[in-house]
Amino acid sequence: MRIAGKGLIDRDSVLNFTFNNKLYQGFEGDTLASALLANDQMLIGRSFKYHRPRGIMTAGSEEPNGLVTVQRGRTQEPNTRATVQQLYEGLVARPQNAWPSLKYDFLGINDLLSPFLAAGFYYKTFMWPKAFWERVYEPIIRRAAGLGELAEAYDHDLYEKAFAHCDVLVIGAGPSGLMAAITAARAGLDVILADESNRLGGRLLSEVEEVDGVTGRIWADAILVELARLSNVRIMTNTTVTGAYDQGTYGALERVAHHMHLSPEGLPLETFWRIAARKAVLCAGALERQIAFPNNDRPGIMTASAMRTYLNRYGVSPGQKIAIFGNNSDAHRTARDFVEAGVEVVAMIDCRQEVLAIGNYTVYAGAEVVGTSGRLGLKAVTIRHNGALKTIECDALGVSGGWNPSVHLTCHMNGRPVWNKDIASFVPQDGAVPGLSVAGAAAGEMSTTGALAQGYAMAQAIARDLGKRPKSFDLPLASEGPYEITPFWDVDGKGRAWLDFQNDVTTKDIKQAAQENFRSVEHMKRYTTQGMATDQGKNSNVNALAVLADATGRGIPETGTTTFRPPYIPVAMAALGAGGHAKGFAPERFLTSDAATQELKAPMIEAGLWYRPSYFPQLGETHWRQSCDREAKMVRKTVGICDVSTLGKIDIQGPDAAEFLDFLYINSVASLKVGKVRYGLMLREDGHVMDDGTCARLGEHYYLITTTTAAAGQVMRHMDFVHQALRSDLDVSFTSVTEHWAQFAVAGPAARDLLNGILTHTITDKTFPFMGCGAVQVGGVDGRLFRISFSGEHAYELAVPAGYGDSLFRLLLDQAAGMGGGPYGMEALNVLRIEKGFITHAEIDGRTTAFDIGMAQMISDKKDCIGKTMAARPGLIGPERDQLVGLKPVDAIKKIIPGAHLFETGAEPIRQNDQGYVTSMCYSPTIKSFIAQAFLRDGRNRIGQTIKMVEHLSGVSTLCEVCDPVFFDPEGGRLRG
Amino acid sequence: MVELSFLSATGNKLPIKIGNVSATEVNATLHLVAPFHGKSTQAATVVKREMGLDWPGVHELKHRGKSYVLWFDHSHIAVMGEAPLAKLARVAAVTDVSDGWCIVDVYGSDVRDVLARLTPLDIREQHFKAGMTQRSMIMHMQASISCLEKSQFRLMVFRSMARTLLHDLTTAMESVAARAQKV
Amino acid sequence: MRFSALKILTEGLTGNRGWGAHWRDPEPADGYDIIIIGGGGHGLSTAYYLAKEHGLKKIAVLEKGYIGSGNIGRNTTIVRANYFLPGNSEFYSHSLKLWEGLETDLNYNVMHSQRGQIGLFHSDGQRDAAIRRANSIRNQGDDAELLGVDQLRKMVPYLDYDQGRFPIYGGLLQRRAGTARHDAVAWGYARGADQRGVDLIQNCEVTGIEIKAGVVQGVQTSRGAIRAKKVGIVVAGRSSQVAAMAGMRLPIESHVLQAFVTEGLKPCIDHVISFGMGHFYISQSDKGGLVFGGDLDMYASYAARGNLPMVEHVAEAGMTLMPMIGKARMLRSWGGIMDMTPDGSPIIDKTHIEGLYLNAGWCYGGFKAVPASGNCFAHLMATGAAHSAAQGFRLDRFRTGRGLMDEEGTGAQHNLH
Amino acid sequence: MRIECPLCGSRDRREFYYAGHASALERPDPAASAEIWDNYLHIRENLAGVTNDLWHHETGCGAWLVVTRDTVSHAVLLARLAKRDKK
Repeated sequence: MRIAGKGLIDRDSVLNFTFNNKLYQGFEGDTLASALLANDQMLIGRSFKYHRPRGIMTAGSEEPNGLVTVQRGRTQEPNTRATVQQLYEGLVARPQNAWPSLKYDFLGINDLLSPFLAAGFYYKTFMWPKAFWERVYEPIIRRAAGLGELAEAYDHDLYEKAFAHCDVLVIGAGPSGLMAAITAARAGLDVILADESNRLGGRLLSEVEEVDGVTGRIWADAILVELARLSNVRIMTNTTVTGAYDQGTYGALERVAHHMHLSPEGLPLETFWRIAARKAVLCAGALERQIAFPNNDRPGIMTASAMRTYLNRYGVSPGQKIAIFGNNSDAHRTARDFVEAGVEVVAMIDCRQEVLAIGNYTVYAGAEVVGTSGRLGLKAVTIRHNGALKTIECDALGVSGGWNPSVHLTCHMNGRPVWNKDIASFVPQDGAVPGLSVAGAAAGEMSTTGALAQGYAMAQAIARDLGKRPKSFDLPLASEGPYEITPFWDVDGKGRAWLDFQNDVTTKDIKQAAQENFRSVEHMKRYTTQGMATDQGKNSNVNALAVLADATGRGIPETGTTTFRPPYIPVAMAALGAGGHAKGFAPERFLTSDAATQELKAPMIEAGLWYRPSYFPQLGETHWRQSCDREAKMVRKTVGICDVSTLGKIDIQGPDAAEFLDFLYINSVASLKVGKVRYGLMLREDGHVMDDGTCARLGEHYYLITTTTAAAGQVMRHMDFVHQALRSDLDVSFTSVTEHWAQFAVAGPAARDLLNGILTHTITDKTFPFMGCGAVQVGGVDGRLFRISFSGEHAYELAVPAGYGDSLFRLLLDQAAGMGGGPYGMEALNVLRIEKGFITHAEIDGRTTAFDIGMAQMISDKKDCIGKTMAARPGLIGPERDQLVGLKPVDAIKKIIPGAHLFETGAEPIRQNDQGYVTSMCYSPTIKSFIAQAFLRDGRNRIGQTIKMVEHLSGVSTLCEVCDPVFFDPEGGRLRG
Repeated sequence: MVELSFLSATGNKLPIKIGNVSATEVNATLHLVAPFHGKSTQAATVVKREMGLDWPGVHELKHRGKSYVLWFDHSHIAVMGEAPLAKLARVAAVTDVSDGWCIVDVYGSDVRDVLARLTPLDIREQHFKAGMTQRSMIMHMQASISCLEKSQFRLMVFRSMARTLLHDLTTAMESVAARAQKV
Repeated sequence: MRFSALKILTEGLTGNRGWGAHWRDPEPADGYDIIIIGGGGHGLSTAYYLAKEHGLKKIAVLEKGYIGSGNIGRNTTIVRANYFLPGNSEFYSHSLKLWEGLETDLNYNVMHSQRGQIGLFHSDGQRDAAIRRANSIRNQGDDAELLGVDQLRKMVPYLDYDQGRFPIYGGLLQRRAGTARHDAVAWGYARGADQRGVDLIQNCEVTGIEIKAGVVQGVQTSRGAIRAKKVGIVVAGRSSQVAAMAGMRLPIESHVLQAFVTEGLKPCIDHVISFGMGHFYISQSDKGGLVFGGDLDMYASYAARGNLPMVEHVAEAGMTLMPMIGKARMLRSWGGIMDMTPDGSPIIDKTHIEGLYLNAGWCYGGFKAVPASGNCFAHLMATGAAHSAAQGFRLDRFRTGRGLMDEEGTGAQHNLH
Repeated sequence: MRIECPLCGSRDRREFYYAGHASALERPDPAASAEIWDNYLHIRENLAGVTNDLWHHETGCGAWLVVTRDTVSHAVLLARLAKRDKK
């Protein structure tokens, strides 16, 4: 119910929202949780395993129970914490994990079966009969498990990522965080202040105590006004720092538009920040923990501090009759505040013997709650007091088992928190995250005055560390009593006592785990699933550890510690992966001929991030093979044009360029004459082939090499490594010019005629002999011409600066069209090269050696080169190696399938008989047969033999003749023609 | 007589303005220069004499009119616009990469907020000042990023990735513009 | 104690008070016939098979932390037998067969779920490679099917077939592949070994390996010296450190591999999906969390935690492949330390020291290997001869170049596999 | 993770390519024994602690770096250019 005169909500701004198909009203400033509580809606969800009815337990992101699905237009967001979701006009939320309804949940039956579903039960059963696991048991378990549901639709919501840099990142804007931020800011440091809430102040917003003589939130507002005025401060609200990573890198999730009914076009729902901070201060406060007493999980039971938050920040009381159960002084603030707000407080049950009330309420000292009643909402608690049981009617119970410092970020780099017996909890280990200091409740400092002082002191120290001379100023004082606690974890009694509310782990489960010798904390957690729920044990790990310690007869510090891994709160995949959806995963690279190619309706294929044309369909062609055959024949007959700009091109200059290249290539390029091109092969240092390409000598000390499309980056990096790390003595420098030059293959008997129609100066076989290169001019533009061929035809590659690529491609197509030629795509290119026995990365797949592809003799014995020594290892040469051969079907079935394996004709097609495999295949319209390249055991010695190709998937098996890999024009007459 | 026509890297898709940030394409000659061993001084002398500019140190960008010299990587500087290429080529490896890069100037008061969504560089004013040039990434692309003025940056990515640059840039510009409207 | 449905029932009715310890906590004896260093999945399964198949009695497993605290407890739980190079093929095939009988064998439900794994391919070249792989798998006698896009759309409709950066050309399906509950595998083997008399000694860190005249004598531990006739090193992630105690240096570089799980969700992903172009793989656990991972963080590390660039890369891969997971929230990330070898394949071999054996180099394929790794290592340690399914995992293959198993084709750079 | 590039200053890990232990700088003589080459290419000290490894500032300045780093804490202690300048 709403309490008049309380809260920071705007009662003039009414917001309509829907939960569980029912319309409600709340106010601007509400969370979904506070608005539901204001409407007396206590039942919010069902637990994971036993489907127990559950209500709101906390007022923060650690909420384990109040998880709902929020519907936003076409998208739905499962597992949204009602305690974090700000209310907006028109919000639609649904309960989850309940069928047919929240009130009557069929799987509530699990609760009755719970004796048979105790810790680890599934490891002990469901094994008979064997096949039933996948078919019967697992589907049932899967359907029963899980929380919310994903919409199986494309998620179109916008998310983004961004980077930020600062001197100091202050995490949390409670008293210590505000003090740290203002202190660092006044010292002139660049500050980022990030807070999970939409409003700065932290616990100050939930408490009535004063700071510096005014209510805490008014003090916070004043600090905020000063911070907002400073240009060196960046305030990030709705931002949760999610992870601490190396060298001061932090992840942070900003909820940008979750609170908006309508958001401006282009505004992301969330931004995931990568923050690089020289220093950081963790001021994340503390989280209140529960006490495990029988049936402590009914709707209406929540933490005592959450109750105060609902009252003081949202003007809501979760009930008409309030009871409080605690083991520490802090719990009394809840009783006091509710009494002052005019709400009936029926009992303050304190397990400590000596207790003083701080307000007008009934205290049961030395008492404990031993049971509760109310199926869908709390109706009464039973307490044990002075040896007698007493039932007290109430509809809300606030519980405080003490406070756990928010040590989570300090664990992200494997730091283990340490036990502090004064506060009966874990505190951060010093230096757990380099550059991160901890202040306030997060450090175990439970008084507001102390937190303010620590925030100040940490920031002063950081400022001095970073070379500033910060001025000192007077510290504000807070008006609260000391924090006194007596450790108290669980209550024995009839009925189950919950620890992990969402995963339904009870104290009995922990004890059973110990009994089964899962005594290590990690074993206990994994066996019982304690701490594995969406709150990752924030609410329950310390209690569970205490119960385990008790069950195993050890103290808490000896039993172990609790740790946390990033992220602090669960982060949407769409936020972490922002920009990755659809085409954003990797850059797209387009050829200069792309527009013209698209106009010709060529289907595009992806290669090394580039898009290249597969083939150029002509009118009447209905199958790619028709286009491919035509294009291949066209090149053999007249002339074809192909954009080959994707090949890596590296410009190499310097007096030692030749020596450098000789160290990279297995063959010699130093002997190459200016104006000539040579094929070259590079190895990795392990003796396997890295890449092949051409090397053109443009000048005495000037080379241009090409790489394959796929290996362009790898080769460039390799060259950088070899030069900088191994041979920096060589006076050579190189740079990629792949992108500067648009380069087109002009291939076919009419290639020279075509070129002579457009080049400024006519070329001849003398000026451009086979494997010649040089400068040319075309249309007033300086270009380069290489007489090289990947098709086996008389062919050239013509390069111009990329700005002219589109224009040149269109010109070449025009010229070719007049000669009966035209463009050809990757399919035809593949046919032409297989006919000629040229290799691609289908053959040099990282496992093949120069020996395997028949190029061992190219390895120069006059010089050292990368990979030479290791290529001579016994396992990399010899008859046991698979060697490159050609294959031609000679059976009734004239089909070869790439990827198929090879066997002796009579052998069974099993691994033990494997003789090799097919790498590439095409139909050759020239040879009028399917032809293929393959690696065959000792293949070069088996040319002329017959081998059986078996492809299991399609059931195709055929006999093939083993041939030389060069099928067409083995003498190379056409190249020189 | 045939003629070839020039097409810019973005295909004339710029300028655009979203919110208070604008982007325009720059077409200029661009050469990478790496002095041969022992020739650094001579190369610097050529640049000083012919261009009136000091050889750029790491992360330095200098310009006179429309001629720029800028640090480019561990072994190269870049010269943009008019430059004594022939003289430089005697003492250094000079490589024409004019058409290899898509060059876009972005400017406007929120330009740094836009860049914060694109690059891991520290783009705070006091850390990335006018006259600085750095190599880094724009989303997944290798990039050269230079600060020409407090609120004006020059971005360069490989030419073939121009479309991706425009996509990434406009997405970031839209987001920053939308934040300004956010209520 | 034998687990059965009846036992669950009777225990349930009597307050679950009768469950005994899964395993004992014995004090270490003075000496053993065989000491296994490392109480992870591989070490436990080695001990189990030594006791079960070779009838050896005096066996101890020494674990510096708790049983199953290594990579067995921090992986993405995928079980498959789809390797294509000889050496790997027969080994993983053997392992999958052991998986298929594991629950009956161990009397422990490890929730081995043969839900099928689909490896997607994105170009003609990748399809050819998939066919080569599928045929290798079939040659070995295991199952493999090639799915076209139409079939894929029916099986996994939520992939982005139309707008993704790398178009989906099809997938290689292995129906017998799937997942298992990782911790349960460790516990099942531990319980089975314990029942057969193996001493599982937790919180016992090996600090030295005693060698005399080239023959192993025993180990020094944080709980005193223990004699042994044979010692097996099974500590993937820390192999180099333990081998160094015997003066050995290994062809291994340690790297961190991260893995991730989301909050629980109702069933939406019914298979294991691998996205080769993005180094991304995903499945959904029985509890509803999406379990996924990607590539190594790529720098040598023993930190068992990673950094953001790989977290983001993995999430981006997920978003381009299956945008429906955008609203799933990553709940937890963790890291495991991988023994990366120069060819990406493991080592199960003798060492030059008599009585000292090495099981290492699992890169990030160790989980699916657990049954066969223990089975073959036990065979080697008990008989002195390599098991027929593990002949290829020799330590000297890098020096000779014979029988390299470079499935990725990336060569002798440890982190690229 | 951030690395202090000697040329570029503190940079995000995503700009760098990692290539293993810095022993790769000590390329053996081509005539050296099989064992020496095996050691060079395959065998690693693989220390849990301070080690030197090779990083390429690939999307930054392009320099290859030798980075002294702790493999347990991920502390980066020093980064220097791999290039042994003989200009």
